[in-house]
Amino acid sequence: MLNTIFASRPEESSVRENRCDGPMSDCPAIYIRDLKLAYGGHVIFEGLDLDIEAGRFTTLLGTSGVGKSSLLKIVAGLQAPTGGTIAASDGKPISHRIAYMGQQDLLFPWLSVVENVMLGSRLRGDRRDPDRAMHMLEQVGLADRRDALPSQLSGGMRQRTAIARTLYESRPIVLMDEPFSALDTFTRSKVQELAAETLAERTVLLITHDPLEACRLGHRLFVLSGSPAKLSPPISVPGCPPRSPEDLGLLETQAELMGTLLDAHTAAD
Amino acid sequence: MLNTIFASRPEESSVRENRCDGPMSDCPAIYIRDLKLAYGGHVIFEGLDLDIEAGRFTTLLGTSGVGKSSLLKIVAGLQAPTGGTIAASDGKPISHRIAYMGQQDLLFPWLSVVENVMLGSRLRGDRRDPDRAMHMLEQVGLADRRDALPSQLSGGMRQRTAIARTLYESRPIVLMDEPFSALDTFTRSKVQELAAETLAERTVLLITHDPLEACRLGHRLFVLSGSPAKLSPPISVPGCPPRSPEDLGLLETQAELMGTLLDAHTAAD
Amino acid sequence: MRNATRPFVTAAVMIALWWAIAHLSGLPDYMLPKPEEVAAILQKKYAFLFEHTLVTVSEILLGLLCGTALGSLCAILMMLSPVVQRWLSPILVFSQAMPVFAIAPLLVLWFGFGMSSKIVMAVLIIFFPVAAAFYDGLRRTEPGWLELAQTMNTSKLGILLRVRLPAALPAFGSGLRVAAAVAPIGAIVGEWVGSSAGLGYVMMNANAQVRTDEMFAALLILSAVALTLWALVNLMLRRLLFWAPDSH
Amino acid sequence: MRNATRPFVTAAVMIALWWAIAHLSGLPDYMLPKPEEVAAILQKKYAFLFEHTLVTVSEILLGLLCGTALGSLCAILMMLSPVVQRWLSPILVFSQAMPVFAIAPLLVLWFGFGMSSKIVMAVLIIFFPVAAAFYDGLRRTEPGWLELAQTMNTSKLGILLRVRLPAALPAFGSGLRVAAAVAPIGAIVGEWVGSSAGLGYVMMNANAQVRTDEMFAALLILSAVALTLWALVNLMLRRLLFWAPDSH
Amino acid sequence: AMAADKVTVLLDWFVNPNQAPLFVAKYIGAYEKYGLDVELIPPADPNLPPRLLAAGKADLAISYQIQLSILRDQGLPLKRVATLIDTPLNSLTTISSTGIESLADFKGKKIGVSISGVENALVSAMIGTAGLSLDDVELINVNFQNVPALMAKRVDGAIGSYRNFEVTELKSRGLTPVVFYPEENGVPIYDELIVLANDDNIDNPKIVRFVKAMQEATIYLLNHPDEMWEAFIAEFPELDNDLNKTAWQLTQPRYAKNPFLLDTQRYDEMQKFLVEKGVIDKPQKVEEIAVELPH
Ligand SMILES: Nc1ncnc2c1ncn2[C@@H]1O[C@H](COP(=O)(O)OP(=O)(O)OP(=O)(O)O)[C@@H](O)[C@H]1O
Ligand SMILES: Nc1ncnc2c1ncn2[C@@H]1O[C@H](COP(=O)(O)OP(=O)(O)OP(=O)(O)O)[C@@H](O)[C@H]1O
Ligand SMILES: [Mg+2]
Ligand SMILES: [Mg+2]
Repeated sequence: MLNTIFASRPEESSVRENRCDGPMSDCPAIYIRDLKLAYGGHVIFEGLDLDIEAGRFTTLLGTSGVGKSSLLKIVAGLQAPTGGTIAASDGKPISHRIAYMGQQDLLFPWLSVVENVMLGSRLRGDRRDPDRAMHMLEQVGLADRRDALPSQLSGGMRQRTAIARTLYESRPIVLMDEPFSALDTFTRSKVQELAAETLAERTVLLITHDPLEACRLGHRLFVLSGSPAKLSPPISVPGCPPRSPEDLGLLETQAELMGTLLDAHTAAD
Repeated sequence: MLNTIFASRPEESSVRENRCDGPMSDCPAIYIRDLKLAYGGHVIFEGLDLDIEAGRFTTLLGTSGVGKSSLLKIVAGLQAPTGGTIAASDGKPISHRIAYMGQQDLLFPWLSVVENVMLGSRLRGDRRDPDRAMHMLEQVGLADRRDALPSQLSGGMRQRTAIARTLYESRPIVLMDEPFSALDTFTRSKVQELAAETLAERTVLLITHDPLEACRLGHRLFVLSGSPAKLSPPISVPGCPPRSPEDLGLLETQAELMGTLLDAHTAAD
Repeated sequence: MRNATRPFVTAAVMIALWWAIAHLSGLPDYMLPKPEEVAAILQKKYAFLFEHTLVTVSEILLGLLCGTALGSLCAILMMLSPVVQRWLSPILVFSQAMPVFAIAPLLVLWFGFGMSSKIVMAVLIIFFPVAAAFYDGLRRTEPGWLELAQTMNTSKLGILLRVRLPAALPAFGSGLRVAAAVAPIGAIVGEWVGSSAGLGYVMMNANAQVRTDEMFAALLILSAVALTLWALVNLMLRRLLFWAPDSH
Repeated sequence: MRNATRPFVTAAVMIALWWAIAHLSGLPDYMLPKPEEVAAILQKKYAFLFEHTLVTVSEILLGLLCGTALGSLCAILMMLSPVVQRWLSPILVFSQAMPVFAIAPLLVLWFGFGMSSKIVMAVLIIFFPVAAAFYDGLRRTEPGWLELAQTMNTSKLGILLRVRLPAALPAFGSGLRVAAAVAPIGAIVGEWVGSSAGLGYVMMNANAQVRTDEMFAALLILSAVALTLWALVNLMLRRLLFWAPDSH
Repeated sequence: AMAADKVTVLLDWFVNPNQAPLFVAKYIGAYEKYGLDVELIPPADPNLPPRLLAAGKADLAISYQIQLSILRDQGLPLKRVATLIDTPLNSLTTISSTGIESLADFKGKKIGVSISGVENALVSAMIGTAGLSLDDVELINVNFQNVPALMAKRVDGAIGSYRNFEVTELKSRGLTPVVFYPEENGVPIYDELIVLANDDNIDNPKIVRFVKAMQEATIYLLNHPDEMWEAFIAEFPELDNDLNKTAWQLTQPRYAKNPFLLDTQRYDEMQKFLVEKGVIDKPQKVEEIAVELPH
């Protein structure tokens, strides 16, 4: 019943299970090995191994406070792990080719919406691309607020600006931390599709709390749970993102995911 | 399929449709009449009439940027409307008996978690109630982080602290703006139940983007949509919150709600 | 301070107050001259005072310009390198604790009797509030913005100029406000080191001969200059900081 | 500045630099005495200098205390009432534009040659940076916190004391740092225009008698006092502001 | 004509009638006549000029005889080359309302000083004639604020009060000054204002020309005091007041008629006095601290 409503984008599921287009030529996979993070004596996770496949969406779920954002920050090079290694499959450093969107929107209050979208160009001193920025803003439905200041936006509008900023970056590796949490169902679904299209063939690590979102967008899903946290075995979703919420494969995966989450949850209690 | 997983709290739906306990003796209804809000020349909403029933959960949904938060702030007395009136059914002022939780957690960075929960007492110079605060923290699963600073918390933990702070206030009128947006499915469901129990019999206005959440918690649901925004006719949910996600009435209402949302959405496009 | 004219209203009130004190307290003229006496001097020596005012105003403006530039530079250098910060900040404190007259001979020796030694002095007084406030502002940048900038491959300089710097503008504003208020002192102290022009010179001269009324006339002009300067800086900052929360 | 001892290391380096300049530049002793001569004086006149240091230190501390208190009070009053702010802030600027050096002779006449005139002087110099920075900090409180506090029925005073005040502590810290750095100059100027004790008095005398080595000895002690004061203030602020982001 | 030689002269203090001959020489063209282009620079801190002169930042500086001994004692390479005012102007002054009538009455009182060392020695010698020592009085640094400090009763007496200025000023304020003169109370007679030059520069012929111009100016001033007063206040309108006018007249007899002349014995005695008072370590020979230029 619920799912029939998302009838906007019916799509044949691809024949090759779980593989749609190949990765972009310069999109590396990321290998996480034996990662450990502890604050003081408190171990958040330990012995974590994870392969983030090249050119695919990897989705990470888990209870609040389990260490998802920390993991993302470590991959982004923003935080040093207590132990372990992170490497790209091509051996080159990771940190200079990522687009990162944190749990907060982090808009710059002194820049207008469109300038916030082009923040990367501004910060690097590159040539700005207003056309591209406006295209992104149109896609997230904020074209008419291009000159507004962040303080004049609603919560969801701020988040959409941050998404536009992340997509504008056009990087081979994209790391996103609950990017759609402040959006209503329909706006969310539209922006999810935008992200899936724009980021197809990129190496994406996406944190989300919404199982449906995870199943619509992810090629592989992981659940982080426990204390110290461990990763679940990967759950593969058939078909190419963005999947229609009607998609049968999606519904099955969602059920499997809910099971995994429930296990994680009851184990934690 | 999805719903079978939420099997935690099966409950008989109350016989009297849509009415569970009566309101607390001093919980007023709130009458909004002919409300108008404009920024510069841009009208956000106009001619808005809304009855927020005494002792019940009223849930407000709507597209991002439609004006939900603004409406909540106006009810809270934090923002002056361009026109129209807001009154409590008992004729007394509203603003000194509300608990308000904004879209941001607004924790005070120099206070520990438990002190943030007791913020109201601190600010008013009242006697603090650490037992009550700890009880709230236990309920949201943060008892062991009582002495942490906000900067040491994850996004969801911050939000749960803010929820605990709001519930600690124990006010007849409670206004909450997407209070559970940063929580994972299970934590969310638990905290929803906590809120439903703690705030039973209070006058609650809740903004959410999650239709399931709206249906689990709300007595009456409204959708704000359009530009200038208008309110949909109220959707009543049978049974007492928190409803089990299995509840048949809930499922029906959810379908009705999705329809309304879809109408609003397509009308806006 | 909605209204740029308000300071002048205050000045008028203060003059009235002064009038009352001077007339009612019975303080002798050499301790507190009466406003009307000072007004008479202002009128009589109009041209003379105006000439010296011009000198001082140009010293103030130059001092403020150089001091702000130097202060900002110090703050930025300290921000760019923790090593610089560790070595520079005690020197800055030291430079403040140093009483001017102790180093005056050296300054005159190095910079001569002309305008430059006055400006050096003004700069010495001005640059510290600017440097301190600006550095504190630069340091207290929201860590999330820095992280975001880092993921965007921003160079160290880029982070400084395009993230920390705009974020620190409110703090810089606080420093600049203080600097604008103390800039006149800088110029005056500079004139004190040795000069034959400027309001500071007029004041010292008048003081040496116990012509308190003339001293107050110069003082009054100086205050008017300071208030104007401050109002201008305030106006400029209000424009610049349109985005910063200001809840009054 | 991880380490509170670092300023003293810097001081040592600066002394080395001084030694080099004094020995290599060929500047005569009466312009720049050599460190070893100054050290000899420090040793010889130990008791004498110590006694005068005590006087100056107590003036500085009292001045800093009163100045900070007065500055904070001004900031809080201005925050409490826009009317007060409108009238007070030009007076504050005015009080700064009034060069302390120029009115110092009058201040001495008003407050006498004793301790009080020095403290008044120090207060005049100190309170403005504190007031300006603190007021700016109080004004720039995150609007969301204010709104939240308002919904919690916080009184105006409660908002000021329990929201704005802690939120403005970093800005207050900036002001206090400047104040700590300029406090010694206040006391010294006070001693200079009229006194019979204190390091400023020692310096004046030594200066008049061209005993540059003794003057530099006093200067050195003064700098040490200033650096110590600043390090203490810094340490205290670091404790107090444990929660504020500080990205260096 | 030849380009004039530039001469920089640091004054002892703000411009005042004590320095009149230096300005008069300008008004009557005496500097030009001797081929000089003279710049007169007033300092705000009277301690600064000798040091700058020693550092070669100027050609000449106006200073005080007693100060010279101290400067020389500290090793500054300076010598007296001319005299501007050849009698003491300094005095220990009080006002009648303090009830002090003799030096003995200063016992237990506050005395304001501005140049410690020198003035301490003067006070010590003067009250010494009444059997007092410095332990019997309290010395307070008044930083040249003698008149206000006396009027505001912050001190009971003040050394450093010039008889042509501060005493006049006190009178003009309706007070009765009580003046004790150093040279009448145990202090050897000395030159108040002298012209200093750097040792390295002492043979520079332009100094002789400068002193010649000074001498001509002094004589002209003696003959035309009113005309020169008008010229003076035309240049310094801010100094046009009764106090300066009276001081101008009172100072007339005090300028050294022949600025070249050096009274060797006077310098000798002052050296002895200062050694005795512990102001300087050992007496220097007069030729080390002063020269009489060929004229
Ligand atoms: N200061 C302002 N100036 C101009 N427009 C503003 C200002 N504040 C809010 N708005 C506009 O008001 C509209 C309503 O904002 P509001 O925050 O109420 O939306 P919302 O329904 O809560 O959205 P969301 O779900 O994204 O939080 C938005 O379009 C926003 O851009
Ligand atoms: N500076 C710190 N000091 C101590 N503990 C910290 C610090 N920062 C984070 N933590 C802890 O690390 C854990 C993981 O935090 P993280 O932000 O990664 O969680 P998360 O999985 O993203 O949660 P959420 O879904 O709520 O955002 C939390 O328990 C948090 O309290
Ligand atoms: Mg997180
Ligand atoms: Mg909102």
